[in-house]
Amino acid sequence: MDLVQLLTPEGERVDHPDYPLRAGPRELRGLYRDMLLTRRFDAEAVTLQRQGELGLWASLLGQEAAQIGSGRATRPDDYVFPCYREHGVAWTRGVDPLNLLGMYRGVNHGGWDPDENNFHLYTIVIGPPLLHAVGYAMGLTREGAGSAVLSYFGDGASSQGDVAEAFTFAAVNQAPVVFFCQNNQWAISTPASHQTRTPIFRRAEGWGFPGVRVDGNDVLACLAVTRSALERARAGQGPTLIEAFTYRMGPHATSDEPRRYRADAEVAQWEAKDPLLRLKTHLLAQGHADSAFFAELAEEAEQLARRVRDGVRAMPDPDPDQLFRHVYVDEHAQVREEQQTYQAYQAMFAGEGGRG
Amino acid sequence: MDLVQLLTPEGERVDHPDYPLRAGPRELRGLYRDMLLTRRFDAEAVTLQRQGELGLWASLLGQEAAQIGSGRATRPDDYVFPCYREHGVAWTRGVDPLNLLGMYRGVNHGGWDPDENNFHLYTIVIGPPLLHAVGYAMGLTREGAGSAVLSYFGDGASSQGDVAEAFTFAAVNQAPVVFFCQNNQWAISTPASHQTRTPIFRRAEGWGFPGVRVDGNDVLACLAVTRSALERARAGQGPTLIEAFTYRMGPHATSDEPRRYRADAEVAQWEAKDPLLRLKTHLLAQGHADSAFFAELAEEAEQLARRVRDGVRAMPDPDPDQLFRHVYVDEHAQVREEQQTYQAYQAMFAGEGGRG
Amino acid sequence: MMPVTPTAHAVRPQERPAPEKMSLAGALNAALRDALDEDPKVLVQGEDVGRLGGVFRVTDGLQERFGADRVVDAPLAESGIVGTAIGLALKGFRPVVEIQFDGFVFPAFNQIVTQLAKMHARSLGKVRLPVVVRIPYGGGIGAIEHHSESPEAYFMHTAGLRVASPSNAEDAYWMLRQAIAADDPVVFLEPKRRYWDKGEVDLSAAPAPLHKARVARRGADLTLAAYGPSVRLCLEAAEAAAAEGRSLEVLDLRSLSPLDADTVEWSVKRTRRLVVVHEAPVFTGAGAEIAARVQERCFYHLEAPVLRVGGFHAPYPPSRLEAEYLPGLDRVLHAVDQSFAH
Amino acid sequence: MMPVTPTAHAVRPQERPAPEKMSLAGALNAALRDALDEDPKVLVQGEDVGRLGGVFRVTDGLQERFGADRVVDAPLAESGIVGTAIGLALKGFRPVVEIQFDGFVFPAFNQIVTQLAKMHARSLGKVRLPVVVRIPYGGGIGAIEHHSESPEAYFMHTAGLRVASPSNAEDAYWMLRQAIAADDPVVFLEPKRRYWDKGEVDLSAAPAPLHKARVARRGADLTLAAYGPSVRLCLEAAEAAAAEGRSLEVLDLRSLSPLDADTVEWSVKRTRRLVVVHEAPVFTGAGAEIAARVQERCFYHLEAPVLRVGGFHAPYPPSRLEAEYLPGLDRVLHAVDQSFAH
Ligand SMILES: Cc1ncc(C[n+]2csc(CCOP(=O)(O)OP(=O)(O)O)c2C)c(N)n1
Ligand SMILES: Cc1ncc(C[n+]2csc(CCOP(=O)(O)OP(=O)(O)O)c2C)c(N)n1
Ligand SMILES: [Mg+2]
Ligand SMILES: [Mg+2]
Repeated sequence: MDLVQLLTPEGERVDHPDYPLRAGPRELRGLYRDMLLTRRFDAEAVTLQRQGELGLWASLLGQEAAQIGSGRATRPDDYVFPCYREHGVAWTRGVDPLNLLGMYRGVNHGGWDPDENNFHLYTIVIGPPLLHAVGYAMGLTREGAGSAVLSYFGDGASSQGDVAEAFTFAAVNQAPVVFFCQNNQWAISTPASHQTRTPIFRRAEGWGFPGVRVDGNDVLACLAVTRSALERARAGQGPTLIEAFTYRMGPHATSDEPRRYRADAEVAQWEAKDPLLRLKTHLLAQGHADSAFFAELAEEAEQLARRVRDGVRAMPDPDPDQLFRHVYVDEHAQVREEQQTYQAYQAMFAGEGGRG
Repeated sequence: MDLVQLLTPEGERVDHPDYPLRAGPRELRGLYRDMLLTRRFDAEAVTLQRQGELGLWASLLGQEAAQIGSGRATRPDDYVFPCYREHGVAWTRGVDPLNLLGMYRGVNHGGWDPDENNFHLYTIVIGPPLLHAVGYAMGLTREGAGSAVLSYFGDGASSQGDVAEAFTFAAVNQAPVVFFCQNNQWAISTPASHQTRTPIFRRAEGWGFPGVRVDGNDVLACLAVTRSALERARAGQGPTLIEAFTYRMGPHATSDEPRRYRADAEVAQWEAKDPLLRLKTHLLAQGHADSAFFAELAEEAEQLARRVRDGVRAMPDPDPDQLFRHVYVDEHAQVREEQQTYQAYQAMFAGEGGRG
Repeated sequence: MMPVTPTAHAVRPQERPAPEKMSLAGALNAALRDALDEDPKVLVQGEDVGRLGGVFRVTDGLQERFGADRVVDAPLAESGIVGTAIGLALKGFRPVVEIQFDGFVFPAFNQIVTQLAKMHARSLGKVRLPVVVRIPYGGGIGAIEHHSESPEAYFMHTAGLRVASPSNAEDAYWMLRQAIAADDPVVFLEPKRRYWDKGEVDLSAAPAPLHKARVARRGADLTLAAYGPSVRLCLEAAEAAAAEGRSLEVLDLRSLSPLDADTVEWSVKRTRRLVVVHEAPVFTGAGAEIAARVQERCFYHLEAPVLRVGGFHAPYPPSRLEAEYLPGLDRVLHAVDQSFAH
Repeated sequence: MMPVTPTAHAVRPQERPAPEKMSLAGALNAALRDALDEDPKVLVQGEDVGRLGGVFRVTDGLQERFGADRVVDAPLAESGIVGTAIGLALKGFRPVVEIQFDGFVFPAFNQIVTQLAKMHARSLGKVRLPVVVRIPYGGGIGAIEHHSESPEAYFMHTAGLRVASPSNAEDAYWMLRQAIAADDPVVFLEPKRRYWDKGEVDLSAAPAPLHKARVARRGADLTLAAYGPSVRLCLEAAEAAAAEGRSLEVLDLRSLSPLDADTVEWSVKRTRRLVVVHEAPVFTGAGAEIAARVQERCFYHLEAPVLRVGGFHAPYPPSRLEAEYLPGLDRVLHAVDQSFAH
């Protein structure tokens, strides 16, 4: 199987002719830091969900390398379209982790300004955002901007018709977009083998653009392959499909019970390929990082977790008037009428403390 | 370009290692007869439309070989899912041509019994029938039937998400279905190059089943390639995608003005590849048919045209009660109520001859 | 007019013991199990319905019992799920497909509206598509976006579909059996926040045909019409109103297409007041049709206009606002007050 | 209540000559031309809109004039057309997409309902999607299946969308300009059987804001409310009724979401009778919402129930039956008679 790898599970650096990568100790430590902080943040979110602070959480555990590697390949002027699990990518874009928690807490449906970090809102419906990404890329071309778009999806998502249409529009428009599939082997309880009989990256051939499979637990390979694809896109050479072969170590979301459908042995097997572990081994073996670095990082992670914990707990419940406020940009008679009725209704009970 | 051909535009028989075909004079004459009668029927329909007997007609002119070749590859127990232009395929399934005209006349939306000839209703919406074909094929597998399904679509249709989903369901279920794309180069005014940058048959690779491009104006190649794919399907080896490279010689439909978007020279170029001409040349050169054969056939074609003409003119307008009759199998209060109101309303005017 | 029972097909209840206590989800599971058991042509297809037993466990244990060929874990593609179900129905199967959540039915909308709903008419009656599209719907479970919607009006407006929604365990069992037995396509809306509500299920006989409304509580002064998740709410409102001396009748519509307007008319002509309650946005929702129909049929009987209580003309909000968005006890009682104010 | 004009954006009519006579399709073409001309961010995308100029020639000549990058012949995939338009809007463009016929909007339904309609609210107002979805709709042109449908109710019920439909050339021009200028997504329904109707178009000023209804004919005895293709029908009915001494008021609703219920109320409170006419099936259609709203607002003014005339609860029939299916002059006048019989 053609799997691009630059760092083995044992932490050894290997070369790939198509994807040369020069990454110095600082950059390597930076990538490790990204992955560790993301993992810590993610774990905190799981805890917060258990404590009832969040309604749900979709953990990225195991996918840190795929997300940090690809996310770090972007430039500030690039634009990213995530699904709902791209917490690591958000991190690389500078999105405040607290922003990601709002929708899982139930105080908003996202609600950050996508243009602030060129990181679009999470989208729950599977399929649509890939077409948004392509449309955005078509816009970039029309503006003569030399930027690119990075669009995430999953192995399950690969079955949606919208994904194929996105490939079509991207191909015929030679749009500067990179499709990044995190094949984490599972779509809730459905194994990737129920979605496709061939490696997903091979889909690209049929549309006439390159497809490549990369070790999704190898942050360096993910970085190099995505960087190369983004450069291709920016240079006007059109789309690329990247399949990052990785694994969802946790449940689909906190509500899920993965033991109903997959064996512990499979999970254990993937634990050996842990994306953080291999980079840590490498850093230590090469003398690129010492125990002080890891200790400081652990402390930074705890600080992050604390900030997130406190931040979430302090998140106010939304103002009910928000129900009406952003349905339309401009005045809409039915919304106005319902808003007024609602306000009058609320006012009725204002003194009473009764029906509300 | 890898294009399977067994009969050149000059009428010469050539061999292809993967698609041996033994076709004696009788079979060859039969194929020619099928194509000629289909073409004559089609021309009559165009005339009937001009005379106002039909509201619209979608001519298959130029695609006779693709349709007759593939249609004649089916067995009676196979099942066919057409779009709206598969008049030649319908002919090979034994569907009365008059049945095809009902919807274009506006007296029904199809309305034949698909199970009578294992030929499904024409479907106007582009995309959905491919999934119906796959579902039917999944049903065949479950019944242990050794039959296959043949599903038609166009170059334009290849862009629809449903088509990709059909490939996915077919692949993961190893369903006994053959996808037959008539790439006639145009989707109304949109050239195939606006749908895809690669030959359509190559899509199949990404799903892990074979794709093949065949000369769509070569009835023998279409027959051989489709026969082989159907056999593969019946043997439980899963789907195949066939792209028949052909040309829509006429307008998209009678309402269309192709001169707005394509050059006469292009049309002329394809005239030289006429599917009937090349088989006729071959039949004559090989002495498989004489002028008496062609004269008789011409007479048969005129008879068919007459029968169709008379049949269409005699087609009664539908009974208004048909509006209500088949919305549901079982009683439905709103339909019943509207039907009764409508009948009472009609009765009001029955004597009057007034408002109706 | 005499209501007619939909053609009963393959509903042959076996001999069974006295009423059992089940959750609504459990009753649905039992209905699927019995349907799969009795008719080899019944199939279940959906995302995660097999090994996992569905995200709500409604299909729990079915794949184990009936095999992966009859309880099918489908690829993640709703158009494909419904589209292949249509093909399976053309081959003589009776597929029951699951859409994982209300908000994910829209990728299948084209197949449902242009194909599933129309093929019987298109074929002049020669083709039948006995497909059931099960959709857990409605809010109140604290979920994220697209997991709490009420899309019933889209389906009501689509001729060729039947639309039904049970409100309790017994109806859940029997209405699903009837939906599977029906030769028409049925959009079967399951009130997900009532999945865990328990009730008695008499497995020996169906309480009523699929298309009939049910009087859930008799009353004299005003009619509350609801379906699915809102029936329990209306019963609670009737209870509360009774304490204030008002006698509210509660209708459980059960079927939305057809709509049992006869029963609504019969009730309103007695009570002379009607409030319709549903979770879906009021604007061009089911309540609009009920109001339009009732003001026509009961023009001289109504003491007050038909009032509607439902969702706002806004996307379903984040869960911390859903209590404000959804009709609650107080909003229902307020509408009752308003009706009596006339 | 004071109606508020939607934010006027980029509608800067240049100096132009006196009213021109144009067909409705011609007016739409002029509106697209002027919008493309005035704002470089405006794009047109659809199947066959470029070289062919659209199957109805509404986009005739635009690609030649503005180039293939601004008038884009898209692949045959409606979800892709709307989905990429959303992406273009996110990048700051104002795409106007064409759905070739009413019946082909359903593959795009998921993008329209779950994305286009909801993204502004989802982003708490940070994202705006000024996308116009143009759909030639309605029957009466003798077409085959899926080419004559009226899907407006689906879009009305979807919060976040504006829905509008012009009935004449002048409105066609101005309403399309306003729709393109609006910062909300607009489903713009074009009455295809009126494409060839000619009318005066005053290019110097808009007759009314997008969301306002218009009194198409003043009358005293009964109100006919309609939109799009049915307005002309209602005017003909009013003319016929006048001969019998009945004075019918005709409202052209123009906008369906928002619905200008104020104007309807104002009219009905004078005439005391209302008949709503549209081509779409009556069941859970636009007329249901209008009836429900009017019986609530005008309860004490109505002399008769609000009546609805429209399509049947059946798929749009083959064209040789469409005259029976569509509301015609006689069915409208019959409803008027029925109203007066109360
Ligand atoms: C259109 C649609 N259908 C169904 C769902 C419900 N759903 C949420 S996540 C999921 C599985 C997604 O799998 P994959 O694409 O592999 O992404 P992953 O969750 O593994 O990151 C499903 C079925 C959805 N969100 N959208
Ligand atoms: C979903 C859908 N969108 C649009 C149309 C309108 N339409 C009818 S035929 C056609 C072109 C089809 O091209 P192709 O698939 O190549 O088939 P061909 O007509 O060439 O046989 C279009 C756009 C349709 N029928 N269905
Ligand atoms: Mg996955
Ligand atoms: Mg074509």
